[in-house]
Amino acid sequence: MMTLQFLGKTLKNPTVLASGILGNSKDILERVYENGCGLVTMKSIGPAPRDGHKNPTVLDLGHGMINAVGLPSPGYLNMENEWKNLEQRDFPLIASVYGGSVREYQMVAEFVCSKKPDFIEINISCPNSEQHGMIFGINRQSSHDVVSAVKSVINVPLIVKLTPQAPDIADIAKACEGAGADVICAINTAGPGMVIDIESRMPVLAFKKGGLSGPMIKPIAVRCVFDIYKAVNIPIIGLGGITTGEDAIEIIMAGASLVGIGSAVRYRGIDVFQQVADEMDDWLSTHQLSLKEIKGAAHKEKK
Amino acid sequence: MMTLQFLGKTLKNPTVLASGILGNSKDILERVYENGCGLVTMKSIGPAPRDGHKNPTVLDLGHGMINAVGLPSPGYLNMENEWKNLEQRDFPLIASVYGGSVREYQMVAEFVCSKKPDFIEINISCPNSEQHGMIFGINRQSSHDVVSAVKSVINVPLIVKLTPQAPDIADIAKACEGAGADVICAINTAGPGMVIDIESRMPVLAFKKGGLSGPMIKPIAVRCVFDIYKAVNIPIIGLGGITTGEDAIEIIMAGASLVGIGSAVRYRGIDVFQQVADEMDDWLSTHQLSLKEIKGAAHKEKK
Amino acid sequence: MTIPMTDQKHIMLRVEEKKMESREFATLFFQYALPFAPGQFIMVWIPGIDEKPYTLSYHSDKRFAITIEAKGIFSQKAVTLDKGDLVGIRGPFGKGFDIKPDETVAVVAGGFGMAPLATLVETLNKNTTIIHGAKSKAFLLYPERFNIQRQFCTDDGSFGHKGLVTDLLEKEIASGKHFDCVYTCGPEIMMYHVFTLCEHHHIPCQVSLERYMRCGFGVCGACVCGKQVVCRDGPVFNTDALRQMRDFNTRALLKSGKAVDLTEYFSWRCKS
Amino acid sequence: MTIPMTDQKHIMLRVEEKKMESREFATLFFQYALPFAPGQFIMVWIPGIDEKPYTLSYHSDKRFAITIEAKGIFSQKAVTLDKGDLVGIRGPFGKGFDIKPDETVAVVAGGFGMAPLATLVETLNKNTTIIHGAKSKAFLLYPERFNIQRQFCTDDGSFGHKGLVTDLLEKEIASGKHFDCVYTCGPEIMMYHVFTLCEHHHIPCQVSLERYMRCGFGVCGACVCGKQVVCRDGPVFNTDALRQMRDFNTRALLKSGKAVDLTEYFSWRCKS
Ligand SMILES: Cc1cc2nc3c(=O)[nH]c(=O)nc-3n(C[C@H](O)[C@H](O)[C@H](O)COP(=O)(O)OP(=O)(O)OC[C@H]3O[C@@H](n4cnc5c(N)ncnc54)[C@H](O)[C@@H]3O)c2cc1C
Ligand SMILES: Cc1cc2nc3c(=O)[nH]c(=O)nc-3n(C[C@H](O)[C@H](O)[C@H](O)COP(=O)(O)OP(=O)(O)OC[C@H]3O[C@@H](n4cnc5c(N)ncnc54)[C@H](O)[C@@H]3O)c2cc1C
Ligand SMILES: Cc1cc2nc3c(=O)[nH]c(=O)nc-3n(C[C@H](O)[C@H](O)[C@H](O)COP(=O)(O)O)c2cc1C
Ligand SMILES: Cc1cc2nc3c(=O)[nH]c(=O)nc-3n(C[C@H](O)[C@H](O)[C@H](O)COP(=O)(O)O)c2cc1C
Ligand code: FES
Ligand code: FES
Repeated sequence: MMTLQFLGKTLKNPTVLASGILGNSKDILERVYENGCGLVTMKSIGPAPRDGHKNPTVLDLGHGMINAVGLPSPGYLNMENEWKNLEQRDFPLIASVYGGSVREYQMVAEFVCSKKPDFIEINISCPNSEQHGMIFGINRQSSHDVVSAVKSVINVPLIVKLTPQAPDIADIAKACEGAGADVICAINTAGPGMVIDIESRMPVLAFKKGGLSGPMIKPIAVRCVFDIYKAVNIPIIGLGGITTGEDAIEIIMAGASLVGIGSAVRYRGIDVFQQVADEMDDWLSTHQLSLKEIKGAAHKEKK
Repeated sequence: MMTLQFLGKTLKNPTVLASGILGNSKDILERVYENGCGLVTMKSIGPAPRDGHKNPTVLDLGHGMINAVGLPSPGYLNMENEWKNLEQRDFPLIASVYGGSVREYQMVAEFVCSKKPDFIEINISCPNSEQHGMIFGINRQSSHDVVSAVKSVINVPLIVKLTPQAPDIADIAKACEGAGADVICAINTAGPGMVIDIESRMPVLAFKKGGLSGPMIKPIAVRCVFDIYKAVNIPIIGLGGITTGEDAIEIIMAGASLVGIGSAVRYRGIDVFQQVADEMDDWLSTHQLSLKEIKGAAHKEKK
Repeated sequence: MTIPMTDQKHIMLRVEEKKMESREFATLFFQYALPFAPGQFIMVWIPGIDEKPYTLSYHSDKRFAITIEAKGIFSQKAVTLDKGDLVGIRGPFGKGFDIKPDETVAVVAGGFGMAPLATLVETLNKNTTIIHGAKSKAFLLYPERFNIQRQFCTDDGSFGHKGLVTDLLEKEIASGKHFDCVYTCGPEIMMYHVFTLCEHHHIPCQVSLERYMRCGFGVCGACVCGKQVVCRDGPVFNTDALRQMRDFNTRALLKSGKAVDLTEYFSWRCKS
Repeated sequence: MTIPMTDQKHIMLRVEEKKMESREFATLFFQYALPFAPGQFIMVWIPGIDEKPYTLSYHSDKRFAITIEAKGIFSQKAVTLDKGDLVGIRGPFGKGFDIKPDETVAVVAGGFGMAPLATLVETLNKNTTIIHGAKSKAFLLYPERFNIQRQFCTDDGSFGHKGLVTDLLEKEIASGKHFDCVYTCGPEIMMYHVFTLCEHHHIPCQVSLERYMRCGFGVCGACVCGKQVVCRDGPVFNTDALRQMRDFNTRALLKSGKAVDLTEYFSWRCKS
């Protein structure tokens, strides 16, 4: 009943595994898929091998988490085995990529595209590296440039992942749409934040600052999707704190077509995807509504 | 033991009532003071009478709240009785002001200054009005302009209250310091966020979007204070999610001199000020430390 | 240290039953088990319209009701709601009446003030004196409710005694009847006179106040009255609190936060 | 729907006592009541250094300990910690051993693998067979602990049998001894051989795996091993899981997330 078409692909339901959550290998992506996920995303792939930051890198604050994993990546040229494994897959896949310059984004995306993922996502929104990602996502022009550069070298739909740190995220989304983006993914982690341990008088994260995720950022994610939906005509993957079927319905009413899930894996287990999909299904049938009917329903004025 | 000097005023402890929390009249400000608060702030005063938004305006999300009260104000010219009452006060007072233009900020602040508050705070960071406040606080130049305009017409110390929505809050703080600000207050509400009720398919807040406060924004507040402390030499009032003595110690270690408390009034009652002050006192004496010694202690590198 | 915090998202409910008490009073019933003590209130949100505080006028383990008088935009909309319509509620908020069993008490309601007092009356013993006044007969809420008899009065004499509730209360006291406590709700000026009368006779008093509200939980300051926060410290206040409350019967804040005298306050409320 | 969520901030503890087990092994004791089941682990943060997973090697209602082998930067720092030094812990995380009372079991430890097994051993009956091997005598952890006798072996013959733990286990099985379960921890290659031996003899097996970890609670993906998430589904895995785990004894992820064979993995671990 939840099966849907998304840019030419058939998805069994609208749940999406967020990038950086588990997605380190084909085996685990497959398990996530088997646990009810409609579309899985790989951990973001970078231009060169990178270890990420020292621990602590991920903390649970109770109402969400803070992380500064720091974009670890084998580097796009060092993943041949993984790509070989993924060739055999029977599930739809988003490959997420990042870079330190427009040229790097382009280089990585072009190469990754040759490995035939179903979608490519560019992460222009990660707060956890001094050089990578976010700087692009808070500026209209640089967002436009990186999107159009990547778009010109790939032949699968392009998803652009945005940061809520942009002073006007809808404006950035519009710039991305203008540059050829096929989908907007919102949001990456919020903040950034910092947690100081008062006994040792030290920031707990080794990188000091980290991005916030999980339930506490859901209102920010909903607002961003709401704003973006008003501004663009391409579909939106809504994520940020989605933990239950009701959360999923909420962000779809804000305007999302698909619903990303990350931190909730911590709170409900790896089968959170099936749980959320079932809860959505229940809610929709109780209300005798379809996904289509509720998309953007919170916009009384438009569409 | 906690008594401290702050820009020439003696405060009984470092707790500050955040603007917009209760501060609607002398009587209630006095009660907050009697309940242990070191320094109280009035609700932000605007250039003209303003009702604020329709309800719902304030919601508790459990790990914090969301509000779009919308800067209600009698308008600076319609508060004579209140000023008369406040003349008699025996507690230190911050008057918070906002405007829709540099000229309005200046006009309101100049008038308010004649009523002899101990400090004037300018709120250049409120997300809950289309025309007021936040626009100034996310831009270096406009922050500078409003601060120097206000500074030139008042003769009490000037506090500038910033928004975490600024892409680089430390940079804004520096601009304000350069323009003559005596104190930075960080942070105003975060986000903004939105909560949609899925049964009615409506954003719950009448203004749709609202600012986030309370425990969930504490990591953002701590990060902002940490960044600002590195950038400026004027004192900082740290606020955002401070609920316990340990929270207060944490934001002081990030670099705050005083500690603002707002939403915690909801979670612990009006005597939260006394509770937090006592808890700080306990922590400090257990650790045989003074406020001075822990200020900025999380900055191993500096100061 | 962990501070317990609970989500206060609206509970969305559909009107289960509607009863028109008169042309201007409607009672809306909801099937929901809400923990509640007489005197507490909830915030009622009509999506797309506004959100206002209401006390429960009926309460059981399984359902509750609010009774609304059609006045301004919100309440006029509220009385047109019907079975199946959706409202959101938050709460209950505030502190209710301090009820001591076996006391001999009087309940004094002014017109619509009977709504917040109704659930209180249902906990009281037969020995209770109830005085209920209104402009005219049509404004005497729940004429058939309660199994304790009421003394009625109206301004126009259309029902019961012609005159004020304080007349009747004074008569009771003069007749030698002893009251351990007087509970009252109604127009603030009426409550003030009840309070003054009680003070004169050294009778403890509990009044239920009303102010413009936003948050309902003691943060926004919209409802402050003297040093009291009506939504959290009240809405019910006792003699000790009232004696020190300099805004009682004198001042209230408009929506803008402007403090005005009560006449201006109510004329503002009339306009919107 | 409300999902229960609990804060996982570090619990900051000071070392209460330190015991050098040998030049390279130190046990740090902490006074804190930590809920814990044998096989679970905690994340240990040394402020300013790093944070790594450790199993508890001692556990009671009042205190617990971790035993650390000095290897890389972190563990070398950890063994120099002393009474009064501050560490932060998070956890416990993961699923421990599935323990069924009254079974006849064998515990097979390879060198340092005795640390995670020690609290398990303390719950087992006298009938348990314990086989403990190491490079040489100095690497045989807790030589005097437990009131169940151990069979020892070393690579160099410096203590007990000269040879491998699998030699001793095979001998026990050959002698006709029946085991309901074999628990093992040690180098992955050793655990693999123990598992293979058990498979051959149809004995259920539980092994405790180790992978690089970040979050400890199943989110970041650093520790994935085949379809399993070591920090959350494990670190203890049973026969059913091991049969399907294609990375067992073959592949592990480096810190960068790169999947490499185990030899490369351990040589990377040696460098840092
Ligand atoms: C704790 C609490 C409990 C309440 N319980 C109830 C209840 O059970 N039932 C109920 O109907 N209302 C109750 N109210 C009042 C309710 O919240 C609304 O104010 C009322 O329904 C009018 O709302 P409105 O928006 O329609 O009118 P408004 O737009 O606010 O005002 C229009 C009309 O309201 C009248 N009015 C408003 N406030 C007052 C006042 N304080 N005194 C006299 N007249 C006034 C004016 O005379 C005018 O006719 C309660 C208020 C509080 C604070
Ligand atoms: C669930 C779990 C429980 C653990 N429990 C304990 C424990 O109780 N006590 C304890 O000392 N350690 C334990 N570890 C290992 C511990 O987390 C660290 O990896 C170890 O202390 C080395 O850390 P390091 O940073 O000092 O060394 P690294 O910098 O990680 O590596 C340097 C050295 O470590 C050795 N090494 C690291 N990992 C392995 C490995 N997988 N196999 C063989 N050699 C390896 C290398 O040979 C090299 O000498 C556990 C790990 C996990 C995942
Ligand atoms: C531990 C962790 C690692 C993450 N790594 C990435 C990443 O590599 N690339 C990326 O685009 N987003 C990354 N994110 C962000 C998530 O994909 C997601 O946008 C964010 O966590 C909000 O969703 P959530 O609240 O459901 O977790 C990471 C998040 C977490 C918690
Ligand atoms: C209901 C409410 C009203 C507020 N009104 C104002 C205001 O008028 N002026 C202002 O500068 N900040 C206002 N704020 C922001 C607070 O002063 C404070 O910066 C913010 O809530 C973060 O602190 P907290 O987490 O302790 O609440 C308001 C906050 C809330 C919750
Ligand atoms: S309504 Fe907000 S303080 Fe009472
Ligand atoms: S350590 Fe993060 S998933 Fe296991």
